[in-house]
Amino acid sequence: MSRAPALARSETPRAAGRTAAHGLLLASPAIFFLSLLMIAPILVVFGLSFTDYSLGAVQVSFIGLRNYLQIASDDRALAAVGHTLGYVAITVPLAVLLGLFLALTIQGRRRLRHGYEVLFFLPATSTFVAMALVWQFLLHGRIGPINDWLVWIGLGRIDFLTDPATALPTLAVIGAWQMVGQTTILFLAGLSSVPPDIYDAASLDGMDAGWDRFLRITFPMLGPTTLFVVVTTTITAFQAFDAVAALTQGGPAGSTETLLYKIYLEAYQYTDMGYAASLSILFLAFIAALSLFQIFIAEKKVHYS
Amino acid sequence: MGTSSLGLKIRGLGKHFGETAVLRGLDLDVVPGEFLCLLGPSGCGKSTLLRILAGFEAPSEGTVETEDGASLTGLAPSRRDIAMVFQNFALYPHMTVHDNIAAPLVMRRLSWAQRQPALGALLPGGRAIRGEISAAVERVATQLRISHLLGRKPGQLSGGQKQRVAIGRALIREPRLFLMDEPLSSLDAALRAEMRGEIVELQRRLGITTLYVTHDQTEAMTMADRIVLMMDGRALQIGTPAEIFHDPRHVSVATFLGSPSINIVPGAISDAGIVCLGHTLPIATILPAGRAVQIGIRPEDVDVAAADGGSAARLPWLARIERLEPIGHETLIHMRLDAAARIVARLSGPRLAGFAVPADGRVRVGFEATAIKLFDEQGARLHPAAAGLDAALPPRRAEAAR
Amino acid sequence: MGTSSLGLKIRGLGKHFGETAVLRGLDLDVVPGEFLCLLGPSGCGKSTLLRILAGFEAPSEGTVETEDGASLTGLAPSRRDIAMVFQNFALYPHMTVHDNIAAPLVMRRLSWAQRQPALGALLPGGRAIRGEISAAVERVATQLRISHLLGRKPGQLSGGQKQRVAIGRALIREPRLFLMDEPLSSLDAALRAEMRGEIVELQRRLGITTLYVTHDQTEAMTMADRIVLMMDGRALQIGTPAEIFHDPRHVSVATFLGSPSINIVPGAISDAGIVCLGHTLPIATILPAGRAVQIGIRPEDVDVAAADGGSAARLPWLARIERLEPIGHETLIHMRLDAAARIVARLSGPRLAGFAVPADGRVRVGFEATAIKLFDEQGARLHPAAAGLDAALPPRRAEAAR
Amino acid sequence: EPITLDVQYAWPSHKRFHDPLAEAFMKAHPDIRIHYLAPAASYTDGQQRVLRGAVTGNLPDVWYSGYSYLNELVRTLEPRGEIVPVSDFLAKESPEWVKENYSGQTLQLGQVQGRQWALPFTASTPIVYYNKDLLDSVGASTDALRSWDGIIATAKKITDGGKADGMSYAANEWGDDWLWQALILNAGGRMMNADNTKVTFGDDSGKTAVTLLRRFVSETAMPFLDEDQAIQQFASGKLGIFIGSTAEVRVMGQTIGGKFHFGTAPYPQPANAEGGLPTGGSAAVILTKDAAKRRAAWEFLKFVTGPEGQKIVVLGSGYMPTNLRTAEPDYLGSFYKDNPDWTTSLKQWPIAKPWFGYPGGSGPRIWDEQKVELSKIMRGQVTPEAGLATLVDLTSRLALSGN
Amino acid sequence: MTAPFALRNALRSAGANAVLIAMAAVMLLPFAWMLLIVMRSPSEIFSDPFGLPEGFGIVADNFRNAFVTVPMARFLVNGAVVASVLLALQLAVSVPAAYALAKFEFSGRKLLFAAVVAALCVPIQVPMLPIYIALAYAGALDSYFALIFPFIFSPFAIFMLRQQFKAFPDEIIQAARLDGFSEIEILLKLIVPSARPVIAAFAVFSITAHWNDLYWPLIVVSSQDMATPPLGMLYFRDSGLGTDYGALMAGAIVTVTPVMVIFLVAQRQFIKGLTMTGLK
Ligand SMILES: Nc1ncnc2c1ncn2[C@@H]1O[C@H](COP(=O)(O)OP(=O)(O)OP(=O)(O)O)[C@@H](O)[C@H]1O
Ligand SMILES: Nc1ncnc2c1ncn2[C@@H]1O[C@H](COP(=O)(O)OP(=O)(O)OP(=O)(O)O)[C@@H](O)[C@H]1O
Ligand SMILES: O=P(O)(O)OC[C@H](O)CO
Ligand SMILES: [Mg+2]
Ligand SMILES: [Mg+2]
Repeated sequence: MSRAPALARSETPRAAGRTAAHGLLLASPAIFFLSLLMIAPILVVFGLSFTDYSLGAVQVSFIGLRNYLQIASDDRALAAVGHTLGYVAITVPLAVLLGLFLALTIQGRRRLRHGYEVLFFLPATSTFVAMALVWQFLLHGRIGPINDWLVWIGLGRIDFLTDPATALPTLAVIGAWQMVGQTTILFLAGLSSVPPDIYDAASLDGMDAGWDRFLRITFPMLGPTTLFVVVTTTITAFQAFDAVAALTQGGPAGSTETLLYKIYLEAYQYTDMGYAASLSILFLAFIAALSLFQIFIAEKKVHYS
Repeated sequence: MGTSSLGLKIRGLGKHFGETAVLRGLDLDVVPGEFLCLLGPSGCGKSTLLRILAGFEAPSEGTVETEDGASLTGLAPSRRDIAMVFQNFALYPHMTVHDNIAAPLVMRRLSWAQRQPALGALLPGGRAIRGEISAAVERVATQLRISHLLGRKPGQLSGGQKQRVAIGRALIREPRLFLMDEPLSSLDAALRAEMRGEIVELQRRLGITTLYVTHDQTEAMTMADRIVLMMDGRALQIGTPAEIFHDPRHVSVATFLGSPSINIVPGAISDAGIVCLGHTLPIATILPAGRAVQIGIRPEDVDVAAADGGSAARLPWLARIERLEPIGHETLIHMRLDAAARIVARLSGPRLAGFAVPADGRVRVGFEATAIKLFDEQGARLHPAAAGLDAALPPRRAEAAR
Repeated sequence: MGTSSLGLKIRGLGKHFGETAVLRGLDLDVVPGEFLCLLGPSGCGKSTLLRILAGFEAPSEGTVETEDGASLTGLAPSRRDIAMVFQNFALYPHMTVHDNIAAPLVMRRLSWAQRQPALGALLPGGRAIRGEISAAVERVATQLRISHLLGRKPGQLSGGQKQRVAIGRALIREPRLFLMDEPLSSLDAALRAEMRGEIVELQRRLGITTLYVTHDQTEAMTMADRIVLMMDGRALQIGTPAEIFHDPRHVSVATFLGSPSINIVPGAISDAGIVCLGHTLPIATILPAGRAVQIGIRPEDVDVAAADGGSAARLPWLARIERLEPIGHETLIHMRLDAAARIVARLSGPRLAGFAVPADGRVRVGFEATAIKLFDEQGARLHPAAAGLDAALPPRRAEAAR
Repeated sequence: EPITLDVQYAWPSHKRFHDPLAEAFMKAHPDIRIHYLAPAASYTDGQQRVLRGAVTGNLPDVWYSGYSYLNELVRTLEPRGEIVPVSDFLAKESPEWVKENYSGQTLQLGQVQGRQWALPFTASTPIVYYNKDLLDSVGASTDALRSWDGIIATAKKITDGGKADGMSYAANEWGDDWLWQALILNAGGRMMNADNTKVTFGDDSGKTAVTLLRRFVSETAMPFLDEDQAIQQFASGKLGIFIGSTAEVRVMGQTIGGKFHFGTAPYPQPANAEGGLPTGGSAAVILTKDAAKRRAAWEFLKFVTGPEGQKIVVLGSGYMPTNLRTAEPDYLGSFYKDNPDWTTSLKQWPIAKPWFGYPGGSGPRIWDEQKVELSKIMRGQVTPEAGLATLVDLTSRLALSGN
Repeated sequence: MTAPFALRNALRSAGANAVLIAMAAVMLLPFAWMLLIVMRSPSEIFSDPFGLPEGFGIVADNFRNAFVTVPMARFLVNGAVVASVLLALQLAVSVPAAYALAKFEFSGRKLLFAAVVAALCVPIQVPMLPIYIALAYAGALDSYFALIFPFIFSPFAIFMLRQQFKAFPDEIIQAARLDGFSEIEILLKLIVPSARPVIAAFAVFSITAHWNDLYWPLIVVSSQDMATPPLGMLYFRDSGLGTDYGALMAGAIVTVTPVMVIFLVAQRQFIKGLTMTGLK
């Protein structure tokens, strides 16, 4: 950045004006890319959703709300919404509760704490497509070791990825497997910001450990962290794609076709961009509504110190 | 109130964190019902002692017993019947003032099932006990003048109000021992002065043994029945405020109390008395001649006069004024005696009025022999008897007004 | 040092943040070379004033000029030739002490290219200038006795050492004006007393105009050439420490200085003098009879004697002792005069020695008529001439020793 | 200076024979360089890439199109002038040469609306893989595999044996409708009528197909596996019978590595003489507009579909050769004699029919919906009859709305 | 009395460790499996996955195959280029913006911050749709540019950094202004060094996300030369036909390892950074 303009501007009467200009200047690249890569595309998607644009088509026509009406009668789209919600409904509680449990258990460890943090975070760093191969093998309905173990302990085989009843929950559990590390570390960060004095005071008051301490002190104090963790895991869960693409391609029997995978198919496999755009808008509306809802509900109950 | 107050016998208490020894063989007897201040510089182990008493830390060595000989060591904090007020209050930020104060009773009086969120309300007895608890909260709140705040959360309270809630939470279950760790340090000066009075009054009324940590000497002096002066993990001196101030047993104690600090000048015993900076104080001692001593003299006991005005006999030393610090009703005069020694005098009232600063800054200083406190080279107090010196003891203060 | 010290003319300075007015038409002349303390309660706008002078904030109205009439408003902070020492020191945390102190010179003397990390060293001239800068740092560090710390980072320093580094960084470029915002407030009491002396001495030696913000009256009283007592965004009184203490122009000023605060009791003018709590002080005034006044009397001017001991003429009021606060060499006596009025006396030295607390706590109190300060109902000082009252002015303090 | 051809193929694992092909070709034609683009994940994916490439001007010079997409590919690219009919080049070759190398049936696979747009490169039909050891253990003979009833009976025995699953016919989890079409075609049906105006598999052929699919599950407790999983399980010796592409013979042999004896048998013969099988595999098309590149591309096509090229392809996979001369002793004649498992597919050439592709680019979408319905039929969630009706309905809706 | 107190604590701690180790074993099972399989020859894999490996020759073979059958090295280079260039650009855009949001008053600041927070919730796949179309028409598909450019704006980076910068003392910034630092120098010499753990935390997030991303490369990459590691894995595996599982696992290990190593190197800073932004 050259110094000349700053000097020139320093002759202006208002010192505050100068720093305001600096602020805008510093933010300008971000504003530019925000507009170019976020706002403009979303507007275009919105516009496209009212057309029958198909990639490469010479002609595009405005078809009003037809794409949106089509969603209402598209069983696969509606099923995809259901699958997405189902996935979220399993992944989020699992990742959050397990993360909370692990964080609480790890918290007291002095020497091993760091090791655990690293171990539990490893799945989050792994490349899903690569790990999908492993999962596919591990979960194989007939020759997978997990099924061997299930049989060995006297339970029946489960066709994890090929039975429409279990495929989505299986993907959701795998999704939670990847997210638990992150929720654990976030909860640990939240726990470390609880002043230790509060725990001392609580132990004098009779909450030495265990359930009372968790229910009355720890959990309420973790309110803001929990809110953050729930919102971010929900958003992440909504966007699950890799697991579907790498493990089931929407099958078996369409049981794992999520909204995002459906958008991918419509846009890039069937090249029906207009319809994909309308589904995208629906998707966006879903996430926005859900995030706002969670924040709204939680803001009322969450304690901020 | 119902419970009997606790006395403590602390013997040889030690605590290390790894290499560093924080407490080193501390002995202390706490009399039931007394208000005991732990005073000492930062890091001397005051908080550590309280935390051991509360049961948050286990001692590395030594024992803590009640006056009837029951050991406290190994007892969980919740079973010690001790209440503590923390420096930063440690209120539960997500609970209302009411719930904060009620917490200790909820945990004690309600059964595990009764205190669970939704279910608990349905169980027999729970409702009645909750009613009793609320009544107790009301009572304590009234006593502390915070009844109107019961619905608020700590975030909505001022420092002084938080302080009272913290005390309320400690009070409600009528503990046998109060621990307070610098409870006033985060308040501003005016509020601190006010709360000082309130805490003392409350303690006198309830008669619960109280250990009060501070490093503010004014607090210790004005509040305590007895002061424990701690340094380096040991109790250096234990006594009433007046004893500690007027009869320090060590130079560190003398230096710690009083602001500005007591002046310490080097001296040596001679046959004629005590030689101090070229002048001999005509004081007879039984100490061997030649022995080096430290002479302590408080700023308010130092006399000053213009060099040409004062009598050389009463004010034997010549000094040069380096700086005057007028602080309202009194003035501190910083003077240099020689290359190595400085001395400070505090003048106020008539002494101040009678003193005019000479143009050249040259003055004479001196002090009454009765006003000095004598320490040996290691800092131990040389007692009047031992030193053959009859130092004036301060006039006894009446405790009547308390 | 090389640069000439700055004087300032501040006229009608105002600053609002949205609705709230923080400064409201402040007028102030700063004499070149003086040590001016801004004293006032929290939130009165002291920091805001400094921040405007430094150029971090633009004033909402009013002007700031140097004594030769050049306007400062609108000049970038870096071009004002002002140095500031912040309350929390604001050292650059990842730079060594040397680099912290050198920073202002590096930024001023080296060109943009010369101060870039690797390249800069290769450019002509850079090396020589860096040498000069290091020499300057050494000089300043020696002066502040921190030469041995130059290689450390701020995290490895004690509070007092950090303080000196912050001063060093301000000193090195020989500014025309020093701004200090409560630089001692985060230090402990002993260090604070020590640094107080050092800063004053340094300022006297360098003669650089200094504006020093504090809300600690001891600091202001002991350090300042002149004190500006600020309240609510205005300068309530400007004067030497003695003037401010002994000749307050407003009851707020009188109350703000002195600890414990001056006693204020209500009174009214009568033909016979001033009626105060049922007793008439035989003081003649030219004020109309019936007019209500506030009578101020400092605790050290309050006389106390046992109820059966003192003379009813000299000590006309009866009071009951509520609390004694012995603080070493002096004792505060809190007394209740009647349902509404309390009074505090401060006894020390012979007055303390001569006073024995009666068993029933009942005492007589009184004070010399010359010791009182009279204020009207709005708090404005009723000056001796106006009130017909010849209040004793304090003995003049010599400034010679400075 | 050498001409470089950008060539794209599907199925990344086929790198195995594409690389040696290019090497051999470049040795023979030093003036032409072959540069492979990233392999498409499947014929479907490749088709989408090529169509997108047409929009964005990023076409490969040569592309091996899946047979079922050839129709749609030509229909889209012809108006843009971005595809050359190979008939132009064939015409310049001597008729004897053509006859010597390509059979009429083979060439027909590369024709769209009577015109030769592509040169068939690979060809496959579904065949039956069996685990000889498992068959022996339940006392079943390979003769039983000639009919569906025999296969079902054998599979049931193996399943009942408890050590392995009987069979896998993973029609509903296949990446495309190949195995599903095989059932229809084999029963003498067809997917749509000749001018693509009506969906026609709702007849007896369809009924036969869905009934069989349901029987696999209800009678042999067939596990639901996708292609990958079925191969894994077969290779691990835990699956008696697997029906899949001839293209897998090579890999199967490698993966099994002699742990058990496996063999191949023909797809059960149709009861009805009109029965056929959809031909899997791909045909090469030339998409470049540059005349010199076109000539070079033709040389490349001739090579890869020639006896030398086909030898490399067949040995690297198990595909049926598309060149008549490949059977000569110089090339694969003796190999086939020594490896009877590899000849099963050759025997099916007579019934190899074109793999039908739906009009209007709706193929992928139709299959995505069909397979869901097939799953329901197989799992018994709907009766085969009702399921078939739904299949016909949804196929009609999607296949006919596009036009 | 000391004994039961201490004993209880020891028991509790041992119990917790047992639970954690069991959980960790479950979580890490896939990694263990990966290591187990890479020590197998193709014929061993399905029949006897738990047997003793035939020897390290197999391991070497599997890794060699991973690099020979697909241009694994090329994928790794692509992944490294994309992840590192992208990280640098994201920081170049986000750091000044976060500084402006944290420490400057300018018109539109609140709006910008609201937009950043809203953008946090926007699934990236939505704006990607038109960006894909635009890149296609610009002929810029299948390039590093296409892989990097759409992600330059990172609301997450701006948000995290802003939280951190807000905690940086104003006084130090003011002192620096008095001392003559320019705004850029304040940012680079004072504020960025203080935010190192947060930058490390973001780096781990960004590198993990983009090294591992499948969605976008799957759409924009058409030539093998541009493929990133996950896409490479996809080419590698295709249908079961070409599956040489040992080599595939070798490829998986090679793909997964770099990010893990980066995480292990940065983990202390990473965890500190997460704790610092504190989620408050
Ligand atoms: N958990 C711990 N680990 C290591 N050292 C500790 C620990 N707790 C306290 N210390 C050290 O023990 C010493 C005494 O601490 P303590 O808190 O008791 O001092 P204090 O007298 O209360 O001081 P202050 O007046 O500053 O509160 C300090 O030097 C402190 O650093
Ligand atoms: N940027 C701002 N926006 C709004 N109000 C402000 C701002 N800066 C200061 N204030 C308000 O202005 C008033 C004066 O602030 P200032 O910091 O000048 O007080 P001060 O006299 O320095 O107090 P202290 O002794 O506590 O430091 C305070 O009430 C403060 O809340
Ligand atoms: O693999 P191919 O070429 O035999 O094609 C047949 C099948 O469609 C593969 O899914
Ligand atoms: Mg402490
Ligand atoms: Mg301030």
